[in-house]
Amino acid sequence: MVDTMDNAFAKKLKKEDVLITEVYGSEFSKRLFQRKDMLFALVALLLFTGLALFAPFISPYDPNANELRNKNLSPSEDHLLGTDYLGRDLLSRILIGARTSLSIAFGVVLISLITGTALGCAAGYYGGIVDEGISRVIDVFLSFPGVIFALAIMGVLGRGVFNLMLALSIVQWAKYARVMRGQVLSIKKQEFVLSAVTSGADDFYIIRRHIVPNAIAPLIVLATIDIGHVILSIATLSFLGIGLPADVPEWGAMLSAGKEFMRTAPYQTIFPGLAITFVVVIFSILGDGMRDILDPNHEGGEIY
Amino acid sequence: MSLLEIRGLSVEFPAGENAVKAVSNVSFEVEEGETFGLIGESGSGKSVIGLALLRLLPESAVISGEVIFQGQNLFSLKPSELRNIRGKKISLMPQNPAGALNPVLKNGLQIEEVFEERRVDKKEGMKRSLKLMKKLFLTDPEKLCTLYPHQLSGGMRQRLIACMSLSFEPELLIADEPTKGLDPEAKAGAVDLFTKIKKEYGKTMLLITHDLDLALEVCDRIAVMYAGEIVELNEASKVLNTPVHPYTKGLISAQPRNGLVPLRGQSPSRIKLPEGCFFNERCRCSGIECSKKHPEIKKHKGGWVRCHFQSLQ
Amino acid sequence: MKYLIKRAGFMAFTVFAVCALTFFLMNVIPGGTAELILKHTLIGLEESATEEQLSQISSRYNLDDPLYLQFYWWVKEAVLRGDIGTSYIYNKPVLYLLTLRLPATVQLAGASMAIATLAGVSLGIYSALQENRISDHILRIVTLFGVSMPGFWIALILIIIFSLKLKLVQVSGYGNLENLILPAAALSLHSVAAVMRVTRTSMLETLGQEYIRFAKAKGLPVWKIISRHALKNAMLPVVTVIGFQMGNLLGGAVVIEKIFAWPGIGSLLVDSISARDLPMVQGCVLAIVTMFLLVNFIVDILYTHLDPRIRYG
Amino acid sequence: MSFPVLTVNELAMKFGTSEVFKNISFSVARGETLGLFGKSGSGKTTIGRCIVGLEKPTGGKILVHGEDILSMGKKEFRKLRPKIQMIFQHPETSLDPRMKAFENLIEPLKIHSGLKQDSLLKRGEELAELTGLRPEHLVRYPGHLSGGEIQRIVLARIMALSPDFIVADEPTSMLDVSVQAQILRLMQKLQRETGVSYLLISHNLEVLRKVCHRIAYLENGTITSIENINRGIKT
Repeated sequence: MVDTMDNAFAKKLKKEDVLITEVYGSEFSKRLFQRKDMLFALVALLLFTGLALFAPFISPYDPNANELRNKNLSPSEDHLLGTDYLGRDLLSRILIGARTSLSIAFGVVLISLITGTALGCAAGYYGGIVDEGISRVIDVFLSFPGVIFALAIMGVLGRGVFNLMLALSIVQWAKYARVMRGQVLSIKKQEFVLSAVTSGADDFYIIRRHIVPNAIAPLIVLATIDIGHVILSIATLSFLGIGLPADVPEWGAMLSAGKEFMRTAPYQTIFPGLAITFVVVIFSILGDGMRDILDPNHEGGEIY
Repeated sequence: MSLLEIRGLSVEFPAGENAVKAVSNVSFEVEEGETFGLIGESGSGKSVIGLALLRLLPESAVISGEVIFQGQNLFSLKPSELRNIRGKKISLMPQNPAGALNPVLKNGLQIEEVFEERRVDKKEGMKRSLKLMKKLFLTDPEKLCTLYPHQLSGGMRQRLIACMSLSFEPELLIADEPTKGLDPEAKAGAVDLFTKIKKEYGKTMLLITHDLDLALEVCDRIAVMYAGEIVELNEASKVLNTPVHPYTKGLISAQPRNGLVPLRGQSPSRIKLPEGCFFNERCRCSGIECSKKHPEIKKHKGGWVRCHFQSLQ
Repeated sequence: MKYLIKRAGFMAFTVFAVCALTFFLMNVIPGGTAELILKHTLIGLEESATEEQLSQISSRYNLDDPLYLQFYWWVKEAVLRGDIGTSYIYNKPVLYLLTLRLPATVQLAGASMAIATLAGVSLGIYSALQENRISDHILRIVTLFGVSMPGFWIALILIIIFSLKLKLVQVSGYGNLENLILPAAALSLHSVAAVMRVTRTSMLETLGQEYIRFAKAKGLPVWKIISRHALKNAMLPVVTVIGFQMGNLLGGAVVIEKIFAWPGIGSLLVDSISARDLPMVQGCVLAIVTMFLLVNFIVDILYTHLDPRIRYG
Repeated sequence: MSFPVLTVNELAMKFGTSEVFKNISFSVARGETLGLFGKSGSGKTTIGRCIVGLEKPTGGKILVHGEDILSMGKKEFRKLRPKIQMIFQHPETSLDPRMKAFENLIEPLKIHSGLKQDSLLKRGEELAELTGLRPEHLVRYPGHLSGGEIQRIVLARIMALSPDFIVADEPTSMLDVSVQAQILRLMQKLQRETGVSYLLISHNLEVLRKVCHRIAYLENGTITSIENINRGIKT
């Protein structure tokens, strides 16, 4: 959409043989291929989501099938990662657990990204009392440390997929809103926005065409890294037994069950944790790479 | 023998697969006691030369050539030897006085530390500095020392930096764009400042600037830079009043008071420099030769010019 | 000073807002509160709870009043008598129970914060100075995993290695320094990595500043440039991040305390949530938020101390 | 009787208790360039911003073709906006970095005219030619353009609205001398061809002397004198 006129113009030039040599705009993919770690992370992520999506078809066992005579088995040819205290195959459960974590995390990040962007944009663009109000709310939400707020909400609402998503989104959105507000505040003062204003463009046009496209990059980076963080939070809550219902296979819950058998079957603790670490590392690399690609001369400062 | 001799200095900055040629094959000499001006527009490479002399460029820069200062090649000195020259024999007045002072340290400390490494008594040194500050039109210098840099105006910061640079009465003072970003009044003040420095300290100065007025006022000789190389070098009044190179001519007549005659086009890309004369595309009197062969710098009427047609100009 | 008063006022406002938010959150289920109180007081008789008993309880605890009035009573009690509710389970004032648990959490979070600051900052500086050398790359990969591993998993792995296999320390316990080692190590690892990252980035950015170049031009030795000019500036963003990390530490402490049976507020919070002891949950949340805000207030004071631009701004 | 393009009457601005400027009065005729000279921090940029409606003055009147824009309704003013345009000091932020130059250039046309793609292309090319831009400039992102090229694009996009009046706030102070001359000459050419009027804000008196018909001197928050530069202009 954004580039339609440009493309039309470039096409016309090409037809008239005015423009042949110079190619612009392919920089995103060019920079992507320059970063090997990023490519590695992308491939790993695709593989992993593929495995998660097709988990029911590839996993060797039914992740929920109890076979008590096979309980607490060590890794072997039959059960690559061993079995848990109910004799369920650990590999199958880790694969199916990936679906839970990834889908909830994507959902939470998407909801927070949209809410945060909208509210942050409103606060930054309109300023005055709107800004004052939204900013105070953001401050209050950001004054809850770590997962504490989510814990309290879950304590009231009780376990459940929907409740978990709601609780984590309530916790997450403020971060996005704050970053977005800062971005908008600096962008709306820039001359290209002012000249759109003096050209007679309305607020909605300016926000849509100028503010959001220029402000969104750091939020995309934040969102990418955040998927990993949300997965960590989900695992933490489930580990404490206040995240998801007991019958949903989830990494944190698996760790929690496995820790009872640390002495005899430590792999039940090790493997789910490795899975979590692996996914979070992938999203960290992706986020870092995105930052370099979207904004090669970003102004230092890590997000977390 | 001249105080400073630069031979075939080239500086490149790697940028992805390419390299930006910031300075290509620059040679000139600065005589003892003179004020030598390097003038050019932004991106002409003049500031890079100043930093290269004291080896202050980032490590990624590829530097070649020689810089002979009092018979020593600065590029082959050990770091400790180089430190003895920096600040003491050669001082740099950086551009952007706002960025050159550390925002979290008091001005006094930043002056004082110049003496720390030189086995000069701090109190003795400070006394000297305070005197110097008064001379450089700074009132109430004792109070200035207890303040932080952000509490000073742009002009005051510049004087403070000048004072730090002159602490040891260096043999060579490199002033990098002293009028950049200053108000018209502060600019006028800078002209006074440098005239005064020149008169009172009488030491050698290398003045890097885009400001022709300042250059004419202060400099004895001038080298004009374009696209990383020197295109004309001569006495200041000659360069500015009877320029030879078409670029110098264009630059001067583009000044508002000289008619505001635009020079067409703009400087060439420094990644892919043209084959012939770098100025060819913008030149009003280029010939066939100019697009094919890169001109060498040649002697002409007591100065040096880099043009195929210098005798016709 | 004015700035600090403003910050303190802001902190008071936030604490109040958090009180309101948690209060309404805890009472969001209409009628639920009375039922909960009943359940806890009539253990074993839940089934026989009658409408009559419910309404009795409702009127005794003013539960029929509109929420804002209930909140008003709550605030009044809290301000006048320091009464922020009574735990259903322990049947004791929440505030009293919190004071019992506070020292353990302060100990754990404090120790982790100290580790995070010391190790994070020194490793970050080292990594920055070794930029792009082998040790820098190794440290960066380690931090990547450090910020990605779940804290409670690290705790479990540490237990497996040091308690179960090597039998060096006990799994749980509270009271002496030895007991603190594993929990603090598990809790701080994430923050060490995070602080290190920021320190490294900030240090590298500072080293590229113009005042660093000017300090070099003054002839200062490298160690002085780093210790005097770079360090203080580089610490500015780090200080903020350390304050922010306190949030992660307090959040992480909840799980770590649970794993190591550490008698702090975190484990109390988890137990209260499982038992649906809402006044206790609210009290724990308030205590943790207040700690977090206090730490950040201190960080703010520190920041103004480090940065004269804010002090005299 | 025809009104001057722009009349500013006793304009005043206060931030809190400090007065930025007061009693600012001048008018600009069609095809005239009025220079506004002042030190940095003298409030000259704020005056310019008030005229194009980016800031609200605390007192006075701004008349465009005799109509007071400060007392106008929002809708009415938006209709008038294309007629009063502004060029800013910093080229590096004057174009949206996420749009290529051509898209930036034709943006005002897209907002105001219901032109179809073909006519948009055509009009865009005309404007580019008018301001001396070459096609290869137009397919680049602003980050790949020089300051001088960007100011040309800014001028082109402003001319798309066929304005009557342009506030030029230090349009060349960030440019090299040789490019500064190019841009100022281009502005003069556009004035000759379209009869547009300029308010040229600058701290460089030499530049103002060279291109303005009259120069207003701003000192201590008020206009102390207006000097006629003899350039044979009929008023």
